[in-house]
Amino acid sequence: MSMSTLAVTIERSAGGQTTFKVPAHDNQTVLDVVSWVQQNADPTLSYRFACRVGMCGSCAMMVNGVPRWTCRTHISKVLEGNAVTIGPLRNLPIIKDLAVDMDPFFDKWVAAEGVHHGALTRNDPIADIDESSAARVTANAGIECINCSVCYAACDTVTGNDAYLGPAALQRAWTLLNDAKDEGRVAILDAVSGVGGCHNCHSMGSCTHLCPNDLDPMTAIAGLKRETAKTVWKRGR
Amino acid sequence: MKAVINRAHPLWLAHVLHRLSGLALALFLPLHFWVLSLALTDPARLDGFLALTDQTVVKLAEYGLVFLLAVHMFGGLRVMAMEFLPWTAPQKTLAAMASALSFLIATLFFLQAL
Amino acid sequence: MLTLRLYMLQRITALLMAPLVLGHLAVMIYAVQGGLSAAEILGRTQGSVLWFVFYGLFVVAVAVHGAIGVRAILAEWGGVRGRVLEGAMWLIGLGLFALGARAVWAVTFGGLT
Amino acid sequence: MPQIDRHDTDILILGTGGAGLFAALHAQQTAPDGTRITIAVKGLIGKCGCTRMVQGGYNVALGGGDTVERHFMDTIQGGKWLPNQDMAWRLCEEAVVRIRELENEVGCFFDRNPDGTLHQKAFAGQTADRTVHKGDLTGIEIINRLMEKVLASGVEKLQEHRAIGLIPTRDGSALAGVLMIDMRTGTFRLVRAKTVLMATGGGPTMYKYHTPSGDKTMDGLAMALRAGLQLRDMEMVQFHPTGLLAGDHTRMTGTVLEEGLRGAGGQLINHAGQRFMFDYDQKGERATRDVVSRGIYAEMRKANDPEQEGVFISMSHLGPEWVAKKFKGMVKRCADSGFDLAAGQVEVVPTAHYFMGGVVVDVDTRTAMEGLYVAGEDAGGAHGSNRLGGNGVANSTVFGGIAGDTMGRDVARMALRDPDEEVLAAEVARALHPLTRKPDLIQPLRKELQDVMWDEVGVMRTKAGMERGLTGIAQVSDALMDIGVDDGALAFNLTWHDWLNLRSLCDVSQVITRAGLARENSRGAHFREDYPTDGGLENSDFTVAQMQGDTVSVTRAPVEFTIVKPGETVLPDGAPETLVAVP
Ligand SMILES: Cc1cc2nc3c(=O)[nH]c(=O)nc-3n(C[C@H](O)[C@H](O)[C@H](O)COP(=O)(O)OP(=O)(O)OC[C@H]3O[C@@H](n4cnc5c(N)ncnc54)[C@H](O)[C@@H]3O)c2cc1C
Ligand code: HEM
Ligand code: SF4
Ligand code: F3S
Ligand code: FES
Repeated sequence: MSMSTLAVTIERSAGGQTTFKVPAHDNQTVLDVVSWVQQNADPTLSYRFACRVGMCGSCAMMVNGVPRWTCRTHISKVLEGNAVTIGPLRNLPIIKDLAVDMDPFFDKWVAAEGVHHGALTRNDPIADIDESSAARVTANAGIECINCSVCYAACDTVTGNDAYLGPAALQRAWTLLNDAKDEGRVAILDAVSGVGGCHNCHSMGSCTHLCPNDLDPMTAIAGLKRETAKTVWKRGR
Repeated sequence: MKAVINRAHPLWLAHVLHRLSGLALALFLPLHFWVLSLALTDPARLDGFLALTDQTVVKLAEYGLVFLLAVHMFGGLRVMAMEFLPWTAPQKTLAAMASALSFLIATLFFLQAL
Repeated sequence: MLTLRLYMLQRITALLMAPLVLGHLAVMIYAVQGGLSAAEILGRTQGSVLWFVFYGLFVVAVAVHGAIGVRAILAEWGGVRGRVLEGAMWLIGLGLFALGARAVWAVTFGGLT
Repeated sequence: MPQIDRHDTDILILGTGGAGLFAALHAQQTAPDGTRITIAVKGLIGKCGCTRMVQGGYNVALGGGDTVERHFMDTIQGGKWLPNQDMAWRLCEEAVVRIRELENEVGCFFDRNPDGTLHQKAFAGQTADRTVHKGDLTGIEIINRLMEKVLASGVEKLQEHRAIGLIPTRDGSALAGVLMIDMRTGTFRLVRAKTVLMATGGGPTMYKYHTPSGDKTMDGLAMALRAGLQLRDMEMVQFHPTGLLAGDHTRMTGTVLEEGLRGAGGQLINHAGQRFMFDYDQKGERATRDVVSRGIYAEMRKANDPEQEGVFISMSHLGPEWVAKKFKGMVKRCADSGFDLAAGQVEVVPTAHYFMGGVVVDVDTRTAMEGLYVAGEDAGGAHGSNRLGGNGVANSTVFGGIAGDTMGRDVARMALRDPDEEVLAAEVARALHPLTRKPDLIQPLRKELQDVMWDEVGVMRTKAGMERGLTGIAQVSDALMDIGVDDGALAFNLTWHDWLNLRSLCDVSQVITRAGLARENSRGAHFREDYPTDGGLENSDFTVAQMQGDTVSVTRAPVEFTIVKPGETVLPDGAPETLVAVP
């Protein structure tokens, strides 16, 4: 990087935005830039992070209008000239500056029945599982979600429809539906068929396009659409 | 606006195109129906309208509408293929390309007919 | 704001329309050769039960499909919710159906007298 | 005094790592109906702390030749005979139940063998293939599943609530409640509870290079220290040999490059471009964490090049494509920060990883203070001088669950207690202190502390060094008391929390150093260049630090060999030394 300073514009909840001059370095991430501002230029700047290596999913922000995990986004990837604009994650209420309230995201996760429905207990042996079976492969495809909300912020359906459960929660439901250990099939199918359910997804694919872990919620949601559609024929609408 | 452009990608554009074409169709169809129903009330005026179709502007407009219908239909079939056919991503891309191609051929025919 | 039922209706009508639209386009390509006239259209369609069923189905499907489609757009882009949204959907659906039905009636059974 | 919001509950849990979340689930199972359970955490539920960052996996003996006895012996030997044996036994025994619970009740996915059984591998220092895992992202799987269970269970959530003080009753005999800052609003909240679990997860982030998540700053141990509790094994800081070195302006620095890289044949290269680990140990790069850390540290000291501090890990001889496939996550992570792990070399340093020391507890997680329970990385004893890879998350989930059970049972015979208002006022004043000083930058001081700890109380220690360390810590500590934070906007004020973080780190750093000075031998993670031998295993004792008045005193207590004595084993006669095929 030849530029010695970066022009970093940060959207503030107090209104407006501020541009800071931040020294440029090699190996600098977007989170590092934000941290530099808070540590050196404006001590009141609020943001959130924890693991700093892409595991906790708490550092997502809008970078030039695109939702990204900031701790794993190298600044050179997003610079336009030597400038970058950073704002709070879309589609979630702002607490302050760059920190948003993620509760709606997790409330929907739970509302999508995104929780294991087991029949076995700690007194039962661990069941054998064929990892190459089709169901397990499908379930496994979405398991590494770090619930970072990047897909949730990317999806315009979420923007337009506050009831929509969103890609991550639905992907979790799909994983559970394919998990041989899970006994919640009926509950899950009901949960994803309501007003905020999977049928609101327009296959825009922004979720899949931007998921930092290369997961594919769009395809998972399509799976839910198929499974729910089958129930229509079975129950006779 | 810049943010929206930064977020844009092919699938998303396909969605927007599909939505706009659907909306345009929904707005146009009532008009189309009204024109046709002139046959009931006033065949002469219907003929008047149809005569207009010889003019290039109207021809282009007609073409636009057929274009909308075709775009929307193939877009819709694409959406449904993605939803209902458990295809892999490359297969879907192939299918989308195939339908785009057939769409192109169809419109060429149509233009010729015009 | 789509539930499973609306979703299925929209998809089924879409599948139904696909061949109808292709058929319609094919006829148009064939028909427009040499220009269109009211007499020509009516000559083809008048009194034909086949055309009546063909366009009748199309109108029903379009009414249902379009209404649900516009509903989604109104909800997502227009922020419309609740009873207004339901009302708008029915209005659009019934409106499309009424206009369409009149047109189909016109070209198949109208102008006979 | 500012307004303090007061809130009551029955069971309060601090922290949402493996320990905190398991405690919440178990407390719900054992507590009487109607018991109020509240979970308070510095970040978001399940999205902070280190359990989520667990890569390698979870140690549990599940047969196939492996036994609880063998797991226990490995833990004792790995801990160089310092572990509390009853705790270590409980850990190994209960892990068997906990893994079934994780798989069957919580719904975790763990990797399988082709025949469908759980896949287990061996970390360095283990004599059986024992570590259950989900790829190399085991922690995400465990915490996500626990998190959703807890979120769905309807416990009361106090997110972004930072605990800052344990408030005892007037007579000091029991815990009345916990003082917190509601970080989102910047207001104080006192939560009284009949029982409180402290599971804030230690975290040696006072070192220049460290792996834990940013929210972990030893708050729990600093609070426990002030509350007069005994802390054991405080000199025991585990270093992971290969932390990423990317400069001090990036938070990526210090984060772990996984152990599997060395296991697979990764080579460590010094400044002269030569492999060096065979100079230190016959197992070369495959030696245990402490040995490799010291080897790297020695090379770094030899080269003493400020431009190029670390050594390099090189994988390319294994074939870049193979490396990129086998270590996909690591290669991508390095690439995201601008390094080519598959084909190039990546600069690495030892990095502070885990804290073995902690509050003295009994096997049921009870502490000397009625109403206070401690589990997970905050509790001392289970690991002694060294934690085996894979025993960390086993420890937090096992004892978290035990804590939940114990609190659920104890809560019926306990009542809410009235806090000592003087201690409360003092704790509030303590937190408000920086608001009365002139604002200045805090980061340079944190860096100073981190340099001091790394240089003087780090991988290799001496008396003289640690004494310099004490002076350095005191300087930072004093300087901190003169640095202020603007009191204009306390809502989500990270700078205020940076100050409080550094306060906790200074307090605990001092204890680490004093405990290090007290141990005049070398065991596990604690290496004294001036006392390089282990001092005789049969004479093992552990350090106990406690606040006395204004100063920290460190005493020593003999390890009780309640289950096995040095030189003996609980394995049956003729049991093979190891079940792991040597590579
Ligand atoms: C990168 C990395 C890799 C690891 N890999 C492994 C492995 O492969 N196998 C293994 O066994 N172990 C591993 N460990 C160790 C393991 O993560 C820990 O031993 C274990 O998870 C600790 O669990 P815990 O519940 O005690 O604490 P944590 O999971 O760290 O949770 C602590 C919680 O307390 C909260 N907290 C902190 N301070 C406060 C406060 N003041 N007020 C309120 N809440 C607070 C935190 O925000 C967090 O929620 C690894 C650690 C790291 C850092
Ligand atoms: C020719 C056959 C047609 C097919 C295969 C088709 C298919 C589809 C599909 C699959 C959708 C759902 C897309 C989504 O959820 O994102 C849709 C939406 C829609 N359709 Fe059609 N359609 C057809 C004809 C029509 C016609 C004639 C109209 C005119 C009224 C129309 C209007 C709409 C509208 C307004 C939408 C909503 C767009 C959106 O939500 O983004 N469609 N169509
Ligand atoms: S699916 Fe991907 S983008 Fe969405 S929350 Fe999970 S990890 Fe983040
Ligand atoms: S971006 Fe949204 S619309 Fe569907 S495919 Fe993804 S959830
Ligand atoms: S800080 Fe954890 S994912 Fe970025």
